[in-house]
Amino acid sequence: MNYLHHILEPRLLFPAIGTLAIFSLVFRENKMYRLFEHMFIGLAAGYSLAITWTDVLKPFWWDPMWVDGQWEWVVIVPLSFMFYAIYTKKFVWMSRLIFGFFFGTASGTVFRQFAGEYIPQITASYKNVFPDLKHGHTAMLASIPQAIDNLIFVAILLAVATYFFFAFEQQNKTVQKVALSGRAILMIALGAIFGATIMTREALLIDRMYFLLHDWLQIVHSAM
Amino acid sequence: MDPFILPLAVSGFFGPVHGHGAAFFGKLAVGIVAGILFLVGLQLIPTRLRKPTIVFFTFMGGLYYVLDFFLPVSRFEKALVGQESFAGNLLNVFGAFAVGLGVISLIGLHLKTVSRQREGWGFSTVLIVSFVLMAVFTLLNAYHPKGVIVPKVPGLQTNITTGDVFTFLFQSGLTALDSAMFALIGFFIISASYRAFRIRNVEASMLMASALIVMLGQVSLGTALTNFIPPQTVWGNLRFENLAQYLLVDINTPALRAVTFGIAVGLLATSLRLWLSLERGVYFDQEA
Amino acid sequence: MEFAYTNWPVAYFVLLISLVIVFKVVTAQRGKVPSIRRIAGMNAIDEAVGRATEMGRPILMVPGISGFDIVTMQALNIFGYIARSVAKFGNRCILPTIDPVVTGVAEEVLRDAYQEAGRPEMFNPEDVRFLSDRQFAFASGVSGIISREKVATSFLMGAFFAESLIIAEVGQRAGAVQIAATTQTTQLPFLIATCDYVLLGDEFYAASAYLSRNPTLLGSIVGQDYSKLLMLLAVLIGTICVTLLPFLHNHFMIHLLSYLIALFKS
Amino acid sequence: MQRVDPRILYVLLVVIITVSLVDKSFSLPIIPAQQTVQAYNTIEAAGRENPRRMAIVDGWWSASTQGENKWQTIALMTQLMRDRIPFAMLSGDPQNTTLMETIADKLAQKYNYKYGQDYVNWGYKVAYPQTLIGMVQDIPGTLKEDANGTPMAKLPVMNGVHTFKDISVVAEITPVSSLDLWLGMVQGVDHTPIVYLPTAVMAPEAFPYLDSHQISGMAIGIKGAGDYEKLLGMKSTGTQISSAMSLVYALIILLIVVGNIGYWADRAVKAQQAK
Repeated sequence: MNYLHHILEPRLLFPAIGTLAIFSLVFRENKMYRLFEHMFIGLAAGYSLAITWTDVLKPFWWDPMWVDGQWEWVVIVPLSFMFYAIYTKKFVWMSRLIFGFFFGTASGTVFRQFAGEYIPQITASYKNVFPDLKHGHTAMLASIPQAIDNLIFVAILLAVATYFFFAFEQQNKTVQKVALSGRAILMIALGAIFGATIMTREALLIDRMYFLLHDWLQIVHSAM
Repeated sequence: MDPFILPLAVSGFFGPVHGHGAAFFGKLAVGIVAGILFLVGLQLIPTRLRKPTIVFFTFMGGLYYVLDFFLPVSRFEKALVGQESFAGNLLNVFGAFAVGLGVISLIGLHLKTVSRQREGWGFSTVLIVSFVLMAVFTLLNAYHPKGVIVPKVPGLQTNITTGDVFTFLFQSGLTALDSAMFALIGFFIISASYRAFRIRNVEASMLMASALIVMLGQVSLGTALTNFIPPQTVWGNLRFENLAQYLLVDINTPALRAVTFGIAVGLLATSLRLWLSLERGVYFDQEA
Repeated sequence: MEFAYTNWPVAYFVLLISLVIVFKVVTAQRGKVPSIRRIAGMNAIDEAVGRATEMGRPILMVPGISGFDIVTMQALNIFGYIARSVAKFGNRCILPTIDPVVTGVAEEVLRDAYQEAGRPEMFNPEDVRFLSDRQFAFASGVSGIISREKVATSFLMGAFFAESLIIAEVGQRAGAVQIAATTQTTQLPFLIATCDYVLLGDEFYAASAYLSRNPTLLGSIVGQDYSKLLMLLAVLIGTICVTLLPFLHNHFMIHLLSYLIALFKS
Repeated sequence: MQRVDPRILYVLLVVIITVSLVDKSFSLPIIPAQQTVQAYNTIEAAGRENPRRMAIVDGWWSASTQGENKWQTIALMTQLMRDRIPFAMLSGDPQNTTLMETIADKLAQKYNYKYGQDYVNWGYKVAYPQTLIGMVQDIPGTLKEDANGTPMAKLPVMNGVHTFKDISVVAEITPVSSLDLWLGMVQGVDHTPIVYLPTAVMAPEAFPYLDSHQISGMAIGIKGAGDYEKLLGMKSTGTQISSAMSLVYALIILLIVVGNIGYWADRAVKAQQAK
């Protein structure tokens, strides 16, 4: 009985069954999975609806309007009708207007993103591709591997980039060769990512198994 | 004061109203009427001018951020940089009002399924119930976390509060299912690698080779295989962990950076086309 | 004069790139329509759509999980073109979304597509479904749809993250033909492992031009190529400067090169 | 042979993990990776030079990555307590501060560490970068009080701790790119040694810093935790999970080999039939 106690403890039992139900998807889509899938989506939707109020609307709309008296905020209410105009025939074009406006803002922010996120990657690619000759023999020898690495870096960057030109005619045999080798190098890079990701992903699975075996069933006992 | 309301803000009329007197509600009414008038005004625009109107508003939407990026701070401090957080909030709030679109789409579909007793309506009921429960208790938890749901009875150590119910729904429900779903990848990555890493062609074999090396560089098995190589010599570079590091750092970085350049430019180009309505894409090309 | 983006050369560089793209777009609209190289996987689209119709099963379109932004819009654009041929075949598209606004836009994109194909009656608003704004809840919902609706073809295009493997592997198991494209390079290996065709990198942005063959988009692609060329030139110049610097004695040259290097340092 | 039903693979996977978790006696030989040894030695050195100088354990992980980071944290704190190095916990994630304190409190009983005397929880900082900038100038002045609201002055462990010059080593346990802050503001300024314990996916970004000695060691993911326990001469959950991981890897590698053999066998057969 004492043994059953922790197994029947709702705060362990429920997530445990949920975990098993979700895992069962790997064998076949089944009623248990479907049940918890629907529960999952319901909970998620309920949560996001609630925090839309608590985290966005209350602090940034309701309080400024109702508490601080910035009554202009109320204008948004009628204007937000434009979102829901898609459900009408007569006003549907207004939804295009508001969506257009939002995609306009999304586009506007991209300039800064481009400057802040991507330009630095250009500057980060400035590499010294020649060994250091000024500080004596040993310094030169020491700097050779780095120089070679940097040379390889630039070469790979250019080769891969070559593959991604679409409009320029790639009739030239050498260009084609470079582009193809670029694609091949890209595959090596992607393979490396694949390999590097496995551990973190499996760690998550093992952690869930640990929850089932240690926390719930308590057939695994640990130092902690 | 916000620039979107700035022009008239000068006159006291648009200043904040304190207390919830007639003045306050009067102005709320004014605001709502103004909004409705704006909508009516839009509807009065002749059909052939609707497309240009959409183009105009799309442009205006982007304009603020573009100016904010390109114009000198010194001159436009207040009007631009000073307003970034306000603009952000305004868009968040406005966007938040669209949340109904999601709810209508999701809950609407499942309500229909239930009402018409379509196949699987039982599941839809579960979805709706858990939706309502979660929404209600998240709000209750935000306002009265200590509110009592089930009073203390024999067999219960303490009484159950709204906070407890929320914690259960959130921790044992949402969070648990989240991590369970995430953990599925642990299964799928196995079958994916089993299928993917066949030496069908040069590319596949390269993908496989580098993945294998990196994997071996991460576990004792790999370390064991190349442990005979003294780490400090030149040959030390051939130890799996070092090969893996070489692939992940010296090959990966330039290769992915080249890809990123393309993606960055594509992003910029697409936003330009959208912002300036150069797009002859499906959506914005429609005669509204 | 101080600039909003304090590093003004960067601002000018962005401006330059933007102008190049716009210029190419405009010249293309004026009738100088360029051609672009074939993109592996694009040709498979019609075939995949046809197959689904023969099997009498629906087609799945997932526009990524990055909410309403440019990447998603591009994905919806591609889907718009695909949906036209789907509509011609008289088949269904199921389009799950992770964002309310995207739900609205997607609904209109598909409605338009079916309208243009002259099959408005074929479009069912219920097929555009907002599932969840939560990554893995969304993934679980999409997996459910794939298994239950017996999807025959699925297009995964946009910004995908860890969930890409879940969605693609479930699709693979359901025997769907899968064509994917993502801006998240770290997800490419998993899509390559599970999908039949994968568009790499900015092939995602070239796809709509390739499908539509319309001048604006083709012109834009040319502009993008020139812009990429500019960025690579910047890298080369920078590299040459950094390499030459130690060997220079002429002060003017040193200053010039240091300036060129500093140009983009933000 | 090459068309093995994936479900069989999944069953294999579950069995492997279960066995290696349930059977305590079971564990594969662990050979610590270079960078883990470096990390371990850095802490050892700190303990030798001046055992009473404080170390900082900076955590950014939450429940979602505890599969890796929890065991790293346990191993690291065990070493600190074994070497009697006083330490402070700092969190860049709201969940993290409770998770880390629970671990510390549990271990404290075993190594009779006293809160406030041998270790302290500085808590979760919302404006993390600003806090760090402030700490570079004056640690107690910036933090004012610990996670439980006790003023710094009232905590014996804080005696003589003013700036990062008084900190012997910083351990960064994280699933996100939080390292840069510390490199720029702390390591760059006071050359405080930093050991890095990231999740496996985060590791690649950090290798360059390892080569440039900006970080003095790195224990990567669950393998790092296992290595660490090996170096500590203990055999706990980290070791078990680590060897579970090794087995999973072995399975994958085996599958790749088998898959290829099967694939080529099939092709050979088909070639035969073609003739």
